[in-house]
Amino acid sequence: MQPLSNIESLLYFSPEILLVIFAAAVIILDLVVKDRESVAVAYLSLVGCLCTFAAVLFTHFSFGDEGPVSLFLGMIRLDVFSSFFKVLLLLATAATILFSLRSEELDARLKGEYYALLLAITFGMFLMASSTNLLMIFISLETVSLTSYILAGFLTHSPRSSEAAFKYITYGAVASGTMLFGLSLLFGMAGTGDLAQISGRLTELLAAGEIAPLAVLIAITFVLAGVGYKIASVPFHMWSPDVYEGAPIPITAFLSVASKSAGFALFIRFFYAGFGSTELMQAVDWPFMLAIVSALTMTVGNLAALPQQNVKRLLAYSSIAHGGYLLMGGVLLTSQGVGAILFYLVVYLFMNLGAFYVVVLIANEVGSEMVEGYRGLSSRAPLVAWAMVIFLVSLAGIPPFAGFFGKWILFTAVLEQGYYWLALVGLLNSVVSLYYYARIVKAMFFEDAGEETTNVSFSTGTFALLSVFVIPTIFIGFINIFYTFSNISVSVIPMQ
Amino acid sequence: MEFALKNFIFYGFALMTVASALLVVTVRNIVHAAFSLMVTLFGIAGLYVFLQADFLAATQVIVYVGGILVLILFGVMMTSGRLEMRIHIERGQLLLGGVVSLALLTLLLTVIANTPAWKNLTDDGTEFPPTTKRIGELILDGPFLLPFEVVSVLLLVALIGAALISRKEVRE
Amino acid sequence: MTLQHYLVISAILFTFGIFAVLTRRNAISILMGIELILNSCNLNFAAFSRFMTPPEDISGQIIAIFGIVLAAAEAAVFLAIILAIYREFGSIRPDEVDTLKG
Amino acid sequence: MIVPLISIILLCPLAAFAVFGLFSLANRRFPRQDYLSTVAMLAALVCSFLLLREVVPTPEPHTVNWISLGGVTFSMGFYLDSVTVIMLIVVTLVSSLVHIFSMGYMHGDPRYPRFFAYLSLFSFSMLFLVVSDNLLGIYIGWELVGLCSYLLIGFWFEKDSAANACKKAFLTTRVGDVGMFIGMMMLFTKFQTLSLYGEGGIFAQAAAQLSTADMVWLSIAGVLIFCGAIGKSAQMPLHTWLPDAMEGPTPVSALIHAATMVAAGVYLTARMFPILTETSSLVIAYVGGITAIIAATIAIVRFDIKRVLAYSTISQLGYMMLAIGAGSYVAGLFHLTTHAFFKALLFLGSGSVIHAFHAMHAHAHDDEHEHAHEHEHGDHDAPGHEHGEDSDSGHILGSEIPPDQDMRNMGGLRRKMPITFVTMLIATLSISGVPFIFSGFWSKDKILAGVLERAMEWNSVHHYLLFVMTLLAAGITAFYMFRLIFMTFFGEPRNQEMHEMAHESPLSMTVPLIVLAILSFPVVNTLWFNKDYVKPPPQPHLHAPQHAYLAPDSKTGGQSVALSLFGVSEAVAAEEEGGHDTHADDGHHGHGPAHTIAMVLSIIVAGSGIFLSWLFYHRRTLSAESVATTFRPIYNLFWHKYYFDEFYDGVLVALTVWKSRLFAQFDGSVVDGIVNGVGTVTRDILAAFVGIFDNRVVDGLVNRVAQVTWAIGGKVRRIQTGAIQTYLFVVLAGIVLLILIFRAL
Amino acid sequence: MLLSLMIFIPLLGMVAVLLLPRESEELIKRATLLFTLIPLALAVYLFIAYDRSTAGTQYVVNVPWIEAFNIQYHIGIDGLSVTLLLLTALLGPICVIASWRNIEKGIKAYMALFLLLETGMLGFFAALDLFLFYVFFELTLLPMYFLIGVWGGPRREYAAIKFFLYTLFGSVLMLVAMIAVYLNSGDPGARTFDIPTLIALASTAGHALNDLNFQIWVFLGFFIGFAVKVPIFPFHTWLPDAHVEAPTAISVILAGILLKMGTYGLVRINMAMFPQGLDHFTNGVGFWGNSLALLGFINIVYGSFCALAQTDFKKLVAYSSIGHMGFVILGLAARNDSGITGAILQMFNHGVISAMLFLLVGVLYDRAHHREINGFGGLGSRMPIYTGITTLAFMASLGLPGLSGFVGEALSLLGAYDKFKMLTILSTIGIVVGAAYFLWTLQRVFLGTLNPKYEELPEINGREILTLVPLGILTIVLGVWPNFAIDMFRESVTNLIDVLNAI
Repeated sequence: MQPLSNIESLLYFSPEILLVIFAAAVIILDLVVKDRESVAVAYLSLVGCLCTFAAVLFTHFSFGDEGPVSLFLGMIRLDVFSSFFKVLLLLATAATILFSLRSEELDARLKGEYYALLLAITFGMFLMASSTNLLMIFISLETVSLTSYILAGFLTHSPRSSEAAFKYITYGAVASGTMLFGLSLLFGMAGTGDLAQISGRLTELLAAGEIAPLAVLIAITFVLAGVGYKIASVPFHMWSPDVYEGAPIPITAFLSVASKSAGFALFIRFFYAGFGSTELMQAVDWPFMLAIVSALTMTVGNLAALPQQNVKRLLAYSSIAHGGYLLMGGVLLTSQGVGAILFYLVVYLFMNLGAFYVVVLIANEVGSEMVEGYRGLSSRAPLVAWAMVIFLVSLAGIPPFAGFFGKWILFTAVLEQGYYWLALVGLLNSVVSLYYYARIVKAMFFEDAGEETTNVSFSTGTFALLSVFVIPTIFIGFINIFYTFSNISVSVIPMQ
Repeated sequence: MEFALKNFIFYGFALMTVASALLVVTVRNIVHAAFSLMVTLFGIAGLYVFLQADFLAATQVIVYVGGILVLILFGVMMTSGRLEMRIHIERGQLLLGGVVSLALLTLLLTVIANTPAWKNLTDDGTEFPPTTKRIGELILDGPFLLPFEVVSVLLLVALIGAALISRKEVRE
Repeated sequence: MTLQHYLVISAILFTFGIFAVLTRRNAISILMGIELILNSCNLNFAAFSRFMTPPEDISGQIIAIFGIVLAAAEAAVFLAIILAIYREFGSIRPDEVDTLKG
Repeated sequence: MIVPLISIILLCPLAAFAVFGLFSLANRRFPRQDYLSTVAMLAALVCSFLLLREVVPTPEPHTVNWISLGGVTFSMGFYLDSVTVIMLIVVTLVSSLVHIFSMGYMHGDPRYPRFFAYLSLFSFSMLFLVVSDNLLGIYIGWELVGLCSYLLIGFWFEKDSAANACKKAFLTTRVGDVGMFIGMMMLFTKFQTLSLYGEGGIFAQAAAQLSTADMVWLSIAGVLIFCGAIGKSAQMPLHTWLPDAMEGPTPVSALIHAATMVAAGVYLTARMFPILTETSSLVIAYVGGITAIIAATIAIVRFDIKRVLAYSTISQLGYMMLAIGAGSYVAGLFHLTTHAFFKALLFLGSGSVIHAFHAMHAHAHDDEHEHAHEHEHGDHDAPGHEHGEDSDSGHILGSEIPPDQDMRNMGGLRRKMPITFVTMLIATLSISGVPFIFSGFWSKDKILAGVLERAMEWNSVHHYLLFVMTLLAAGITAFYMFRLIFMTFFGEPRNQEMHEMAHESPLSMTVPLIVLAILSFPVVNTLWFNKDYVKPPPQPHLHAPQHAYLAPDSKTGGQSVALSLFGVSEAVAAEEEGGHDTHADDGHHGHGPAHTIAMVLSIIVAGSGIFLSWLFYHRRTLSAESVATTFRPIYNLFWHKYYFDEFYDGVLVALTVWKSRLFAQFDGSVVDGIVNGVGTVTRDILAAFVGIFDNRVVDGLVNRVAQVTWAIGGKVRRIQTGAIQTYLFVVLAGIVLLILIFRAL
Repeated sequence: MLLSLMIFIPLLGMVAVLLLPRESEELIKRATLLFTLIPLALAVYLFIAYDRSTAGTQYVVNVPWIEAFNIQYHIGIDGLSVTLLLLTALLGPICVIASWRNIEKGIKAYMALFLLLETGMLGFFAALDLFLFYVFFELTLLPMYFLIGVWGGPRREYAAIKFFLYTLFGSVLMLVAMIAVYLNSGDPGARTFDIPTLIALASTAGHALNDLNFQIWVFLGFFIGFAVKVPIFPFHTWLPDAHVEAPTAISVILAGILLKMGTYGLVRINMAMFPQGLDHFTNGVGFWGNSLALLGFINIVYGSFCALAQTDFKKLVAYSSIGHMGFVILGLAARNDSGITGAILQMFNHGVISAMLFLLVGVLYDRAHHREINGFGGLGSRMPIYTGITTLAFMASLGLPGLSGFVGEALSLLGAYDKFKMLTILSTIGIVVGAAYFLWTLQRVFLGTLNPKYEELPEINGREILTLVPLGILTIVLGVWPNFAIDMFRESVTNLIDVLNAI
């Protein structure tokens, strides 16, 4: 199938275009609206998300039957995989916008830029999910990264936020520099930037003895540094606790969900399309490398989460651990594995965003991000406390909540490929994880608030938004939608 | 003879690049490091010329030397004052960093040495047409249109972001 | 002037960059290291473009150009953040910016 | 008629228990409950007599499926042979009399209704045990009587001594029961049934299937089953609970700890008669014999009237065991019956004495136990709360025998309490084996004769030895029983104050005494003199020792199976069976030489026992004290129940000095020390160890894992130094490591 | 349909309770009682209507649920499940009544969680789909965690999280095993979680599930999952803590039902599905061949001795549970008629008896506010009815014939002796020690002189008696007439033994 030309592609690029347009519109609106308390920009960005969502659906269904297409002469690809991630990312963005509306951390005067940046980062993530060219991959990654640095350091009056941004950018720059070096090696070996051709070229060259497996190994590892830093896998995870703790809570939520999802989109596409051939894997057993990385990631994430006192930081480590679980699906090279990742990402979106939303609410009302701040919440705000319980328990992977079904599918896929040790490590980790989730539950339910016993009341809108996360977290597992995810994943697994 | 001279100049540039880069990472004075970096960047630009990437070389000089380096010097001025020009280095860190860097270098050199595909590719001195026009075509009517447009968004974001973050106290 | 020459230079630059990033206790020096890394990448792309692809294919060079642009953008943001750090912490020594840890 | 009658027998006490038990639980009085309970018992008694006519020579069990599994069925049912009927009569009779006695004795006790409920439950359980046709049923009844014993010993549970005694009784017997249960498991595994009788019953199967190779197995099974009897019948080495059980009300001692429950062990052993082998028989006989002697010698030096009787009971039970073990089935059971009556009588009589003394004592020491004021009318047996667990160790720990039970406070009561005196005297004559007109003579004589006969037949040293033991025990029995009588009823009152207060008991108490006294004459035991009424079952697995077969009329209870195993033709076996009626214990009719010798010896021994006792305690020609001084070591041996108490006290105290107070509770006797010692060591050390082990090691291990996990979490956390260059180092080192590792792979 | 109704009525009740205002506590309690009485009525109906003559499952509902994994909502009952369903449904209202006055705060949440718990338990015993089974298994965790953690004693947090972590640890291993079974059940697309189908496949020669090695590993996975729940040494240490800290009613559920979930799982999954795996661990040859029985033995003796060492009344009862569950394991290891029947009976009986014991401990605790055995004394004269009922429960628990505890224990031992002679004989130590600690407790608490502190201790009240009487009656009925229960599952056991013998 021929890639579409630049002009032909434009129509199918409408979601991204819309995002950019709305980002610009937000900035302009912000300049126009003088009222600092106005929430117009937020709603405009929400409308932007909605329009983009419509556009995503439109582009998806206009090509739904004919299969995936390459756009812009092979730079990006429009397929069900990218559409899936676009929807997911839009959900995360919309949720973040709603969180930000409620958050009291953010400077009201900067919200124009804030929402514009949110839309811009979504734009970058869209590209991450659909890039098929080394250059596009790098540019989209950089777009997302740069925007993230800025968002993480958005609280200009907060040293923690600045520190987060500083660490983030230092870390990110080195990681992406390393990745770029790896990409250059790949480019040098394959002589092309097109992901689809790299696999074939490398295979040929390896077979001909023209390149050493070590070269491929180094290239893969260097690339992994960039991708791994996006999904916060060990040993590229170390920025994330600090950044998550320092960044504004909505941004933390956004990074932990959207950034990770986009990272996984990139990861899957890159590794499956670029290094998915059997010969390549014989030369460099990267699935095994990833399996080890995955095991390390979840273990380190969970263990480090154990002693945390700051809920945001705790959730950061938890998010690292979840990255480890997700990576398991990545090592399998099966549509089940990828399908499991996709499904888990959906589940993770709801439960993790939900948990962060509660963190936002508590930070607003109680003014604390620490576990102690959650004491006695069960009597002060029972509904919120119970919602938090549901999110946390789901994160721990206990039935009947969605998190369990996510893990279930993931582990089934892992076991199907005979990775018993990996599954066992993962499951034992989920036992460990229960402990620190339970610490929050303990604080909320088993401990008294001390002198502060006043009830915390929340608006109806808060509960409505909360239920948007609670309901899927409870019921998503019971819906019969697994096939869909396996089918989606097939479109990115060319070799099988 | 011409060939030899070319070689000589090449090695000169190469040496200049590497040596100045070494200074960049070793000198204790930040301003000196910045100037060494300038030399490195120039050296690389020279190497680009040898690679017959004329547009690239020009961009390197304009953007890096003209933009980034100035930016860095501004940064130095704004943060270090006159007293804090010295860069702190700690011995243990130096050792660990050195080991890791050395290991990486060894790995990379091993790869470079052991990749047949990259061996024996000598610059035979063939002249290629200037690249500027082709680059323009490829960027505006070729596969690089999209990256170009995306980069524009990225630059906009960087612009906004840099302004946002570096502005002084938002709350007076 | 073989490909390997360029690759070796680039490898050395990359390593120097890494070394700088790891050892220099100064945010701006770290930025310099990062610039070295990015330059080494660009040099790689340019060299590969010259030797590994057909003469008419100059995509490697174009990637290098984009690399320069990205490096510029990154440097700008980096410096902005360094300024913010300087403002908040009064120092740009990375080891002094460590309130978030554990 | 069998099933309905037995059902009535069982249901009467059960219904009484069910109805009155619920009432008494709430301390509500059901009107005329005592009478109704007694009437229920009497009804059962009548039915038992009616059953006499229903006995057939070869009875079949009447069963229902109790537990039916896919492959196995546990049935429950009745088996009625002559022994069953006799046991039924004994139990219902004694129980009825004890009911009546209790109406007087327990009158005024705050838990009076409950007492009767317990008695009913006990009667039901005992009857159930007796009529069961299978081991499971017996075991059920067995444990239930144990429960009742527990409840009744601890009836006055406010007393610590009673509380201890009941626990001890239950636990000690349970040790034996476990042995019995293991035996049952062995039998069940072999035969897939626990029914004893009928086609597929254990006896039939054992007779048909077992070969000589199985004899060891069968012996072990037999001994294990006998373990149950050891516990319940208070045989060595598990006998120590019975003296303590005297903490219960005296009617209970009479019913449970003299007449019925403790005899259940003998009954069980008799029931298992068909599967006893030579070895297990000998074990049983020796256990019985040693028990008989040891208990008798201990009884000589007791001063607590109830304890004397308790040791006497142990001794007599040993006697019965010995009889069964020596093959004298009929004699053993005969003695069981006679003993039931005269020992119940003795206990009730002692109860009567205590009752007489107690009213005074309660008066005199009212202030001492006013905290037990609710018992001031009912607490006959144990007026003092201050006394220790075991009165017999009083010698060491100071006088702790309740004064109203201390024979040293008695004397000359025969004039004050003529009925009690006469009836008790009859019983004593009976138990001492005074010839011809007392039932005890006949049953004891039958045992002696049986043992001697077997000894002669088999030419067996074991049995000669056993015979000597029997004889010795008989003599000592006569001695200490008359010592009791002399000390209590003759001579001058030793405690004038108490003597003044003593009085004859009310009618409700004396009538049972009189009835039981009548029953101590052999006329009422006619059934036992009917040779054909009770027949010993065959013992196919019991063989005389090899050499015995050389003798011309050498045969044992040997039936065809046993003989055929040795190659003797069935015809010969059948002939011999017909010719000799197989048994040694048909003493009453067969006046063989053994019988004559035994009778003469027993009379001599009993006579000398009584004579010595007369010399010591009535005439006082001989001074017990001086003899005791002369034979101080032996006296001490008896007094300290063979010295093991000091030994164990010493050892155990040394072992657990920190628990010394606990050892004050220790009972004094030989094995008591062992049992308690083991019990305490187990409880305190092992259990504590296990408890600590559980806390520290098992739980600790888990907690350790948690700690380590946590610690690693802390370590991982420490890598997160907050300095960005550390992070970068980790990244790059990680990259290098990953590459190196995978390059190596 | 009936079965589904029974399972989900408590869930409905939970929703209803949640909708009630927090202040109307009486209403909440009554509603909860109602929503637990309905399942009881249904369970009784099922118990009566159940066709005892067949081993097949009855009242089956089988509808597809998650088709991608061939997961079905498949429920049904056989004799074993209906017995335990009855137990669960019976303890439900009893616990509600027992909680009537004792729960002071958050009655609404308490009752809602309790109802959720009941749904989980009922569903677990009825599930015939492995996935459903697991979901219900885990569904009980969360409510239990809160019920212990919020309404428990002073160390409730520790106990709750310990319980949670232990069980989760076990269940993740179970999850691995379960997925392994699923993956080996057929080609992609033809895989199934259906328990009956899997049982059939596992006994089909040549099938992947029939492989000995596979069965051993999967057996182990499931076993550890259930062993934590049972609990089997050395996974038992959560139990004493959980029991001591949990409120009375929750202890009752914990001991009465949750422990049974473990043994039920062993029967339903480990034994029926992996007969070869079972054979490996119970064939009596070598260490592994004796291992299951060994665990049973250790549980019995160890639990009993630990109980002996306790001075906390509730802890004592908790350890006694460990000992008694050992008989179940021993009986199951024997895998013959009497062994399995004994084990199942013991499950039911222990459910009844331990429920009584915990209720009784609760009664005392409510009055004296401590549970130190040595701190009482002579209560027998002060509280005769209470003492009577306690004696009944103790006697039943220590295996007095005529009461239900005996039958199960005796049958288990009889069955086990057939295979494991020495271990069974050693296990009988547990009988003696069991008697020892109960009697000793009885003595220390009820006998002897009345502790003057407790002269005014009120007698057990009507509400408490109401909770105990049904259990007491069951104890007696089952002790006198065990066929009453055995009739229910005789065919199922026979069927199971046929499967076990078929290998």
